[in-house]
Amino acid sequence: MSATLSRQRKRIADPAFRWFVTLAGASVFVILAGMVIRTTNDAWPIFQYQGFFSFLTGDQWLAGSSRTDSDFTGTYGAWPFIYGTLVTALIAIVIALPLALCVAFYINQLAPKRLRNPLSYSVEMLAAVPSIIFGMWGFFWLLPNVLRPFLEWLESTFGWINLAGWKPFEGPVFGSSYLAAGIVLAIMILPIITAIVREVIAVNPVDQQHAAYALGATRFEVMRKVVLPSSFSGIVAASMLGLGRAVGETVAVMMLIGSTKSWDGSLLSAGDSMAAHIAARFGEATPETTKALMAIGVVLFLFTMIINIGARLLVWRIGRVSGDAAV
Amino acid sequence: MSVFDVQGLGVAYGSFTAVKDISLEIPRNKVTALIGPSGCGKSTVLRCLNRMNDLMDATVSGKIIYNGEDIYGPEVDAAEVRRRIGMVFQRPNPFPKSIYENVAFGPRLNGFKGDLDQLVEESLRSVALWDEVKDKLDDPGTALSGGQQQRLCIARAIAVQPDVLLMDEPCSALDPIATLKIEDLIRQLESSYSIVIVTHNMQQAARVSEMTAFFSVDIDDEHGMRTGALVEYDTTEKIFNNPGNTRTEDYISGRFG
Amino acid sequence: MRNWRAKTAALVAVSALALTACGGSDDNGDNGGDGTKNEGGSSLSGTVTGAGASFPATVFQDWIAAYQGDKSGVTVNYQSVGSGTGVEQFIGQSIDFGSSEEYLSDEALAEAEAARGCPAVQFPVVFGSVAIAFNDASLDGLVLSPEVIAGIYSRDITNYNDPAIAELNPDFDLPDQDILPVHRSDSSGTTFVFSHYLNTEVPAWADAFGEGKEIEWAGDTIGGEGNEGVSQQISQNPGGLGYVNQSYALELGLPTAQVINADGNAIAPTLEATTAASEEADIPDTFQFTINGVGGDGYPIAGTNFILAYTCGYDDATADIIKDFWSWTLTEDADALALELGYAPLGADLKERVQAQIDLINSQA
Amino acid sequence: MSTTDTTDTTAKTTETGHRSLLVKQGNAGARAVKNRFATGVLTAAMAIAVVPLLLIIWEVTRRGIGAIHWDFFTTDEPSYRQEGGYRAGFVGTAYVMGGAILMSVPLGLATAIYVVEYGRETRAGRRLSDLIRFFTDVMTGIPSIFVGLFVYGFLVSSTGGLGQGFNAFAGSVAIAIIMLPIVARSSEEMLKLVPDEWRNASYALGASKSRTVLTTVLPAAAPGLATGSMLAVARGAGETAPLIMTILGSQYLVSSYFEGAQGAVPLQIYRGARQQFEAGIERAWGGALSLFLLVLILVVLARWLGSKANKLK
Repeated sequence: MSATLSRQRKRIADPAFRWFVTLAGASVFVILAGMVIRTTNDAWPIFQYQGFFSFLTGDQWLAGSSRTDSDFTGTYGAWPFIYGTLVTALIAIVIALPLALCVAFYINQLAPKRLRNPLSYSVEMLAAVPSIIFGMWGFFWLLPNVLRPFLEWLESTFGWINLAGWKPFEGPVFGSSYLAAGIVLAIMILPIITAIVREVIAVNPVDQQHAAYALGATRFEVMRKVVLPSSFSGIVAASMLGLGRAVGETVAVMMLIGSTKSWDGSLLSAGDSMAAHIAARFGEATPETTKALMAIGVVLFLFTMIINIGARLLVWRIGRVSGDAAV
Repeated sequence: MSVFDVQGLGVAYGSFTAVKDISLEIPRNKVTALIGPSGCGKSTVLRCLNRMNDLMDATVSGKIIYNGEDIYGPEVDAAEVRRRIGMVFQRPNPFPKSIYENVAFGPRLNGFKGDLDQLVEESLRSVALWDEVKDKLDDPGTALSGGQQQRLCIARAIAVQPDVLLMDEPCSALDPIATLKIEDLIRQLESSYSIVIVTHNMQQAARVSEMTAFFSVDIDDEHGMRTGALVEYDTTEKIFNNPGNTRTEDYISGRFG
Repeated sequence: MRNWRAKTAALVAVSALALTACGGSDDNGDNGGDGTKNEGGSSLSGTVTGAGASFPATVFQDWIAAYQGDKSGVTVNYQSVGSGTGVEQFIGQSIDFGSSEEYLSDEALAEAEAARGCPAVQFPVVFGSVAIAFNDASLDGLVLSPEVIAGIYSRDITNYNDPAIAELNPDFDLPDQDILPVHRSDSSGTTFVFSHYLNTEVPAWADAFGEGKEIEWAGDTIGGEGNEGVSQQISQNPGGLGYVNQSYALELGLPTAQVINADGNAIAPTLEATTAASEEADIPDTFQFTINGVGGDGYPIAGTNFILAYTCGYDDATADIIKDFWSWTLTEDADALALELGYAPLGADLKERVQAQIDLINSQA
Repeated sequence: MSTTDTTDTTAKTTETGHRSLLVKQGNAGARAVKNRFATGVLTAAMAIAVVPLLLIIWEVTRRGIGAIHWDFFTTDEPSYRQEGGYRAGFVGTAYVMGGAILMSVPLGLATAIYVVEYGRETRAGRRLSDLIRFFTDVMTGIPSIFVGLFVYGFLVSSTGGLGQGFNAFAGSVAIAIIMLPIVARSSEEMLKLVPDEWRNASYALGASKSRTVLTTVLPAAAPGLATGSMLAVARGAGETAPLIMTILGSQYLVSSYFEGAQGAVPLQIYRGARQQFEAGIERAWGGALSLFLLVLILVVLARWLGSKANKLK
């Protein structure tokens, strides 16, 4: 009697558990779809009013004050913010990725054994430090003490550079700038990327490294030709996570980018990013502006999608070539 | 004429002394087997012969004279040592690359300038793998069977044309048939290479080697220390038929406790 | 060290004076009413939540702390999330009261009424001003006219030795220094007060930039996030010039400009000047007003803050706290705190009118 | 290349007539130089990376240490210029994080269980797993401010939303959405590490799939799962932007979870750093320091659990 009962319970429990975890898995879609539908729905009147393409490419942003879904009075060209997001995130990843790779390899391959654990603990801890702390430190300490002199030096030394009309280091120097925000973002995402890359190369089979050493490979060659290729997908994933954080970072960028609604080729000039603009304007937004900010949010979301899809394709393509087992 | 002259070798990992006071001469172009119970330090000694122990933060004392030079000499580059003294590991460890690239890996590193295709073919032929894989050189090396993988690893090691081959229990992960094939291969390679093999399989040592070194563990109950030591080193025939030491005899005859 | 301590001390003295000045006319009317309310207040308990403008946040915070000090069980939670959010959340019913530098338009009032089912009330509670601050301490007291300020922010005037500035400051040894105008990068009531001032005083500004909580700034100006961000930008950039909340400039002891008002007087951003400005304002019955054309001794870049509440829909406990708290902010204790922090309290007449509005809260329940 | 010398063999042979180990063959010299150069670069990179991070720790500690004393944790902050502490923020953060953990950890764990244990069974399941994995990656990259906007529109706002108003629950939902993909992805990696032999052993004893997962796989992976969740908690606890739109903030202790605006440490830091009074600014740095220490504790705890996991293996 009790045996059949428990068997019965088992027969119910097993499918029930299966349904539960399947639903949980599907919840990701529900939440994501909910977010997309809800925000797109809110942003829709703005896209209709402005035109999606001109929303992306227009470089004038004037918030309007309509209280309804019609009679909009603003002009919504989000290009300056899109540009600012791209430039700062790019600066961040260009600085942080090579450094992160070096640091991860240093910790994993070069550091004295007894230092490895403390070092990787520290990296992990720093990866979890709230971005507001990076923002405060960047703005109150790094900007006046280090970045300003550095940017001034850049301007006076490389200000003349002119690449077919593009002057990356043209003055004047205000301190707050794309470059300042990018550098602080780089410092912020460095431990994030390092932590993951370190973990990825730590699980790289020691057997294979030893095989390469036994063939007379130098330490550098082992890293370059054995560890690096088979960690490729992990490194891409780490970079994408870092890039995602850089693209979506709000508080730190808001404090350092200088927030102007114009855009400029010079890395030393002030600009604005999508996430920072949303956060800075949300507090005083009229209903019309709120919809326009939602529209920026939707574009930001599309960005994350594109980055992730791009990463997937990259991992898949190069993974095939390099024989990366993790693909 | 010996290829290695090991003099008073001791290895410690941190405060743990793995082996101490090992001295033996390893003959050229012969197969030398290192046998003994687990923990006796035979693999540790093997890994010293091409400085693989450097990777494990081992402290090495004593000398290992290779062709008249101490491989732990201050000017000596470990990578150079390993280029001359190849190694095959316990578990087959091909790179996650194609069969061809696995074999070509070492020569490419060394800036090999000759006909790489030919070198790959020769290497694979000398481990009797060529006929099995010649039509699928682009397949991943990891797709081969365990025995094939191990032969691929041997091919990879000899493709850099080393002087010595070290083998760390090369058959322990293989089935009996694959094991026999590897043993055949070892005997064939003997004419061109000096081979040092670590094995826990005494029959294997008896089958493939001319010289055998028997290691055992010295247990210091007072300090709870277990240190590997060389008990006896002689021709394989003598070790197996007429050992000079009772510990060797106990081990060979299976009475070891 | 900063010299704000000294300034605060001076300020307290000033506020004491101001109190005795306006206290006389205040005694008879309101205090009696407040007395009865406070007796009822001893039985108050609960939490009310308000949100909105950051412009008066400093004084609101101290008011709440002082008000709650002798009333256990009562919590007034005010968050300075920005007046836009304050208004929207007020209309959206997610908070009990809102606050904004800009009065609610008839359209917004209608929307609020439709959402709640009864009219909303709005009333001013405090005045404040916006100071022009410099990087260079030697410029403290520099005289600027609205035209010059507009010229600086539209980048027509780019150097401190510009003839237009020199003309206003014959006694100043003006440095040859490029001006870097700093503005708020977040949308804010401070920007509204500042741009509203230029918009009403300088036609060229009105044509090019207009007014608002955020406007399209000229190129080569730079933004700072919050008052803190602006003051950091000012202090980090030689030649930096920016506008900040007066209470902020006072606390940090920033060097500030004197601004020429409608009567042609150069006025420093002091408390008396702000109080004077508030008395200049002509306030309609609807309380839909801005402070324009300040003359006399009044500092011209001044603004106010409106509290938004409903005439129905609160439970009794909540309504009692809202009414009791805002009535309390009209008392002398509250005035003293406001003055200490660099805000000007309402005059006696205005207080009576505001009390009438407060009494309307939840009256249609 | 300059060190390459194969002609001058007489001087470079050993007594036994062999080529000396000191003679670099072919490209060996260049390779050794490259190796040394790379070692230098890596070490320099490490130094460059460590400096700013040390500076951050130093600055946060220097400016924040003065604010941290007993009162900091037991009193509220009535006004920035007066004495006070971050009690409201700590309690609020505990409320918000408690709810967020209860929502995100079971859901994320179940998602990972689906992907690893059930999704591999069928073709359709594999495709669904791939999609789930892809979209969790997308979710990881979603800016937190976007999550805040969504939860505000969905739960808080009464114009078009559910009109719940600001409360700790809305904050929990937002933080849970941010934590969910982190928990799901890290749990997935941990579950994958459990060897199939263990699962098979459990099946061999007649256990059902759900029983195998619950009694064999999960306990085996538990320390690793805890590590992933801790790191997600560390990430969630520091979020600022979405909280502005969901819990609003409060300087005073709020005891209700579903009623009324709630405070949080990051919000108090954010507002405290933006105003003019020294005391409030110092407390903001103190808040930053305590957040930093909280993260430190979580990471050390996670690592400790992780090392226990390694010992099990």
